[in-house]
Amino acid sequence: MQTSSTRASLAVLRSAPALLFVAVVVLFAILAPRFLEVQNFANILTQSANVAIVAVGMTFVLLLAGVDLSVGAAMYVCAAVAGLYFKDLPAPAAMALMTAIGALFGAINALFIVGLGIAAFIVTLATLFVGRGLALHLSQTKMVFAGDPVLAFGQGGFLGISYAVWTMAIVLLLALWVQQWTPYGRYLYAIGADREGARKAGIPVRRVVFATYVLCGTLAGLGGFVSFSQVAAASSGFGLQKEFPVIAAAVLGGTSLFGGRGGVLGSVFGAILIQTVQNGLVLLNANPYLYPLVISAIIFIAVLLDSQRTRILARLTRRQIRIEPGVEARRSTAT
Amino acid sequence: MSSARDSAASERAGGAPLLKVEGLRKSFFGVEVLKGVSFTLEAGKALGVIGENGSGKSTTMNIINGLLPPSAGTMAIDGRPYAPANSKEAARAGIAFIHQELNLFENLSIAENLALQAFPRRISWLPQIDKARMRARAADLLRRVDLDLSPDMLVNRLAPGERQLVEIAKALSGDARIIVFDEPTTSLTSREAERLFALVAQLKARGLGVIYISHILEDVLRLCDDVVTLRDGTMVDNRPAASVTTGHLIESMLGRPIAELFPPRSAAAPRQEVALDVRGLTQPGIVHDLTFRVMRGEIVGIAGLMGSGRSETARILFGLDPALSGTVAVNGTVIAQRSPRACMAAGMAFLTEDRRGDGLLLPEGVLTNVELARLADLRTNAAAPLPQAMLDRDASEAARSVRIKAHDLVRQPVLSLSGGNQQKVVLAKWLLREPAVFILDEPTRGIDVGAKAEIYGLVRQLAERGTGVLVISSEVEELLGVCDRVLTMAHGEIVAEFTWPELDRAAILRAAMQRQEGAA
Amino acid sequence: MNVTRRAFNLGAILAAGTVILPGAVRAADEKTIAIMFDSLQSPFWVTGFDVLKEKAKAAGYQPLESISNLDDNKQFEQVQSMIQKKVSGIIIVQTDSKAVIPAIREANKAGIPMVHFNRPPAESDAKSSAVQADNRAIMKSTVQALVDKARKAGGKYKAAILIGDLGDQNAIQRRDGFFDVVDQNKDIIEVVARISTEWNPDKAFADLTNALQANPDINFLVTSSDFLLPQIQQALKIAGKWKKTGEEGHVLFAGFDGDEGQYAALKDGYMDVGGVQNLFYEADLAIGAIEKMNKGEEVPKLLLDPGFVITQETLDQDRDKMWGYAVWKKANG
Amino acid sequence: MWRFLRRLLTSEYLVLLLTALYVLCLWPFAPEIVSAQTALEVIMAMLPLLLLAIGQTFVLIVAGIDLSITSTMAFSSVVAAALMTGDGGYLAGNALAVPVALIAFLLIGLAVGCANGLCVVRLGMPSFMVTLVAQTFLSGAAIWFTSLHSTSVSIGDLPAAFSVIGRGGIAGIPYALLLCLVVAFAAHWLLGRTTLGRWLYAVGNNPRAATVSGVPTGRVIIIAFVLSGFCAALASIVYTSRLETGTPVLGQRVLLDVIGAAVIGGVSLFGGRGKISWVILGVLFLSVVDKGLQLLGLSQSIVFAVKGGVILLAAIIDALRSRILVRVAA
Repeated sequence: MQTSSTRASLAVLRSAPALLFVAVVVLFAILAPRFLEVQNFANILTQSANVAIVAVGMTFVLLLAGVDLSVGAAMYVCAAVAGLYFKDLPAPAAMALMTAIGALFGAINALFIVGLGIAAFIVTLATLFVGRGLALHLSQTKMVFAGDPVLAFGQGGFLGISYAVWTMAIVLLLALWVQQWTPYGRYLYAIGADREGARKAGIPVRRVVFATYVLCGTLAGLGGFVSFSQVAAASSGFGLQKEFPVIAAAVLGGTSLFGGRGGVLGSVFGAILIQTVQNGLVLLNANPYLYPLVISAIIFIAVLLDSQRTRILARLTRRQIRIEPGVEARRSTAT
Repeated sequence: MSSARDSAASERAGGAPLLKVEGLRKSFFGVEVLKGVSFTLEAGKALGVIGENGSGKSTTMNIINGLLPPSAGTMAIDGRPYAPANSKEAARAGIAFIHQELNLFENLSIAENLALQAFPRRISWLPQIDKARMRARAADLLRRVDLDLSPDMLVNRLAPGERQLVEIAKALSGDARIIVFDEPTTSLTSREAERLFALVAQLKARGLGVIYISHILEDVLRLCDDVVTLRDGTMVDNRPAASVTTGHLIESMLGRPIAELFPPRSAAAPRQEVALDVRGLTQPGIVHDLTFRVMRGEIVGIAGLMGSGRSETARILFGLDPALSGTVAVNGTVIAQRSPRACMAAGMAFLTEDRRGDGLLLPEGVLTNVELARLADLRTNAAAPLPQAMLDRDASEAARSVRIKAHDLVRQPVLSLSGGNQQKVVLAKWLLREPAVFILDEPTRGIDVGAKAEIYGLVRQLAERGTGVLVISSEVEELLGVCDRVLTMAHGEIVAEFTWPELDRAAILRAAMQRQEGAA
Repeated sequence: MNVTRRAFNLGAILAAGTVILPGAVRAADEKTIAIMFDSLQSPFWVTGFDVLKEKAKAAGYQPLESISNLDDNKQFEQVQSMIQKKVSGIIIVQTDSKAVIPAIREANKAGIPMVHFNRPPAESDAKSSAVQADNRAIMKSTVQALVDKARKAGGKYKAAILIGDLGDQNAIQRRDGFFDVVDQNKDIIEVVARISTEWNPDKAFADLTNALQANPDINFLVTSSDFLLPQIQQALKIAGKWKKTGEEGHVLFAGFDGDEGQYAALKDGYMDVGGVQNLFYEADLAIGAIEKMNKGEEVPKLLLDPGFVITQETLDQDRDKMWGYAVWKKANG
Repeated sequence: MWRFLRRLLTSEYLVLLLTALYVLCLWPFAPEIVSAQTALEVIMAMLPLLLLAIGQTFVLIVAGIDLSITSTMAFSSVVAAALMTGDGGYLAGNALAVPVALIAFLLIGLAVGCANGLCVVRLGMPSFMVTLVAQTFLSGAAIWFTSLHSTSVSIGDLPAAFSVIGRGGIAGIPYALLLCLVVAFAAHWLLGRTTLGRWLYAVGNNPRAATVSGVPTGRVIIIAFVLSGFCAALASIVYTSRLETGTPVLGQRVLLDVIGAAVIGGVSLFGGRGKISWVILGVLFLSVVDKGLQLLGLSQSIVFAVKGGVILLAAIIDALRSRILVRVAA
């Protein structure tokens, strides 16, 4: 039973996150004159890159109905090792090193989660502590500085776009490809929707889950690299509680914590939205006390829109038994 | 692949049957559940397999599917020994299963579901799905099952019947030569079922072998060339469909005349007080203008195909789903704001069709489950202490009265009980409240014959104590056996009413299958 | 059920043992000092922690460490543990000036002297001593020195300040010190960006970049802590404003703390003025205060480290007082 | 030997044994760990954590999660402190200051819990996001509020009648301990002996079955969040009076400890499973681990690593335990 008005509201709800983004942009554009400049958007993208990259890995984990609380700790471990022992590595090598350490970190998580069947929440909570402890131990809690090649990566760019944004774009494209075009990506959704059914359908569930935590660790390492190249130094607070903005970005982008729903594009979008608000507030020279209030309000609106959308979609797509006179058949609207 | 098929064809020419099963036996923990089952399936033929739940049908099928190894006996495909170690090997041997519970992923597209086992690739070293090929293949398969849908459509937008057809398409995608249908029509509308039957005929014509398992005996007789009947793990009958009637089949299935399964009807006529009075219940797209009554002490059945609105009616009556208009009264009092709590307060009880999903707290014990519905009646503050001793006593009493078999009523999780005992737990939960109106949706689904008979007896007893009972069932025999009156639903309306002793199976089914006027 | 009962009883006995058994307290054969920080987030605290440990060892004490992770309640419990260890004294960095008072009272009760390092407690009847850099004053003179340079160079200035965590008193005092001076000089200085860093380098970098985007003409920059220098350098470099004094596009820049980064930035000519906390002096004051209190001498409630301001011009003559220089020298030979 | 180990592993009170084992291991290195003083301090340290964990347990039982408890504490702490502080508080010097402030604590806790619950139930938002937003918002609001009422970053000078709650006691038993005992008993009783308790478990186990069986599912979930907010307010009272200060960063770091303690005790994150006695043991375990690390005076890095290792170890043992239980049942 769809009338034109419900269909209109459905259309609005479908594009709710985009509309919210537009609303935020328009608001800031009116209030802050320099907000709309191209360079400012480049800044926003550059600054959201590290969270966005980690959020891509987190999205894959969330699609499986898992969670990884240890991403911030993994970032810190990667930065500490790279900054302490491999300071003179050229940027690509440093990047490879940090992603490799991240992958190792993820593999340890995966080992406990898949091998011993312990809840991901507990495993990653524990590795969060162990990881931070390890990094603090390595750095003796001192600030770890990035090497010059890494700094150059953070400052430089290609075709006027910073390397961080290029990295984010490449990760996003690759992740989109993996998500949409590879068997692995499709398995993620299948397992997230029905783990037992996936097993019955012959999907290598354990291998996929293992790979996903490794991937999440890998991207945490890469995100750590991008962040490290930007902030130039890792103090004991590097990556601290990063798991919250990362998960928030994913959920904001429409990924469900219960698995099987969402995708990486939305997560990157969520990260950019949060950073846009942050950026706008700075450009407004707003009272710093208001930052958390405004940001939480906007996240609230986004989550509210998403939940209402899900509800209404569920109601509208409910199975019809009767064909009521005067109402179009379901088929025509479903396609 | 093609060479394999050629050789198979040549062997078939040699006269070996497509599938030959001989002397299958299976024991669990020393209990023999399958005591020698033998049959053959020829190419281009359909074999019906019938039997009550627990008769050994699913064990047989699990053995064929490679999920269970037989304790004894052999199988052969095209004359070559066939002993699958798992379902993958079964699939490789050309056997495909269409299960009653569909195994589709709602968040994936039709094409993806069809290709999930082996996504096509364009370049062998690059794990990239060749979407064009996947789509083309899916379109081809959909055409073969006569389903006019875009392969890119997400499965969660499909009607149950369409999902069933997708599942069949999935079976066809594996180049299957034997397709096993396990209760394929339970979730189909009559039109969809017709479509399925045509498809089965097509498959046969193409030289595939079909094993068809169903409770709907008419369908079995209509579709199949031979019918195998199982009872208590033994094959009691195996003969051409042309030579039997449904009456024969039922008797050989039960091993006794149908009547014994059901409790005797009470001699006394139903009382004249109205227990449940439903008027003009309408919810657009779901049900239309339902009006009926259930007297105290009367058992009324609702027949209808899946998708006729019978289960939806029950949910609306119990306040779980909304209705646009209409009234529901219990013992003469209209329930103003229908919600499960309000309906329970008025004296309603509701045993849902999904026992595990809607009925039970699986990790909890029997008593906790039985007491749950009672809690709403305690006319005290929710934070006030529970009359624990009284609750436990009553619940144990109720559990005993329905003869739940569990070694520990407190600690054993109901998860570990058999289906019949689980259902008795749900029954006990509602009996504890002495309901004035009891709605039972598929009360015997997935339950063995013994438990079935017990449940019928309990329902009858309940009615004799003055409860108005509404039984919804897809098994017409069940309604014939227990009900005093049967309402038939189709496309959300009551289309016929029959009163005992004029309950006529054929008439009920005919009414249930009628089409909605004006439907495209 | 038997199994559970029995295991439970066993466990209960063991647990009860932990409560009832009178502990065989280890003979206090060595003197210890508790060094209790709330975090080690910046080089200032890390170096302070190390310097305190070294000075304690030099004075013949075994240092015991604890970090509360900005949790005053956890620190209160840690203080109790240290009292139980019968330390000779406690040097503490609390997060909140008021929330530490109960901990001081506990120490008073046990007769253990307590010295607050760099953050004094709020007014109360509890007895302790505090060693502190005069944040507001040092920041005032630092910013004043920067303003003087600005006046000398002439022109109008757009200013930005990186503020610390709004929940941290030192951050607040430094911010206030900044505004004390800037508000007096509104004729040439307009504050266009107040960047709330929450002591988070990530945020500092991002928001400074944003501020430079909104106001590309920022040419007067003050940070509340040197530990954000790497991020500031990075952000300025990207904006093309990391220039030495005298070069085109140089930003008048002041730091605070006096760490090795500050020394390097002053030496290389990127920073104009630095506010320095005299860490060595503060550590000596702290250990000395504990020894005095243990001898029963009266120690003033507040031992002020006046700190000092260092500029490119005074760098060579004053650098030996600068703790960051010592660290820098060690690292760079 | 194997049988004995199996018995130990399958015991519901395994965590208690782990605690004892941990104490035994540390004994040679920090003899003070076995003393009445330590026991008392561990108990005192446990109390507010326990209050929080008990509140969290209600939410976990209905398959939710409450991340907002720490900022609920912080916000109620500064608001109540602003009411009663001698330093320009609204009710400074008034005899009613303390009772009104106590009511303020509780009202804020209840209100936050109620708002969380309503968002989850009526608006259908995931509890993780709702309470994460509440956390960010309230912590920002608490800092802002403080800046309006105090020149520094916290609000001190609280009346003696208030701070006595955190430190005083009757007959040597601290008030905080009494409060905690009352709450623990009440929670235990509520979960085990009342209709509401049954409903909480039912909703967590299977919300659909609960609804069909006449459980007011929505209301029960809201109540769980309200109870969590209430417990957070009680914990805030204990913390605030112990520190004699209303601070907007109160308990900022204990969130994962609280959830971790509940889960280590055996409360399921997926709902329907949890007992107060388990939670007490989980909190005891983490508190003893913390205390031991404090007494050793180790560096921060080792503290982190040990803590993580211990959590992981507990989880591994728990996984082994469930495997054995499955094998025993089969």
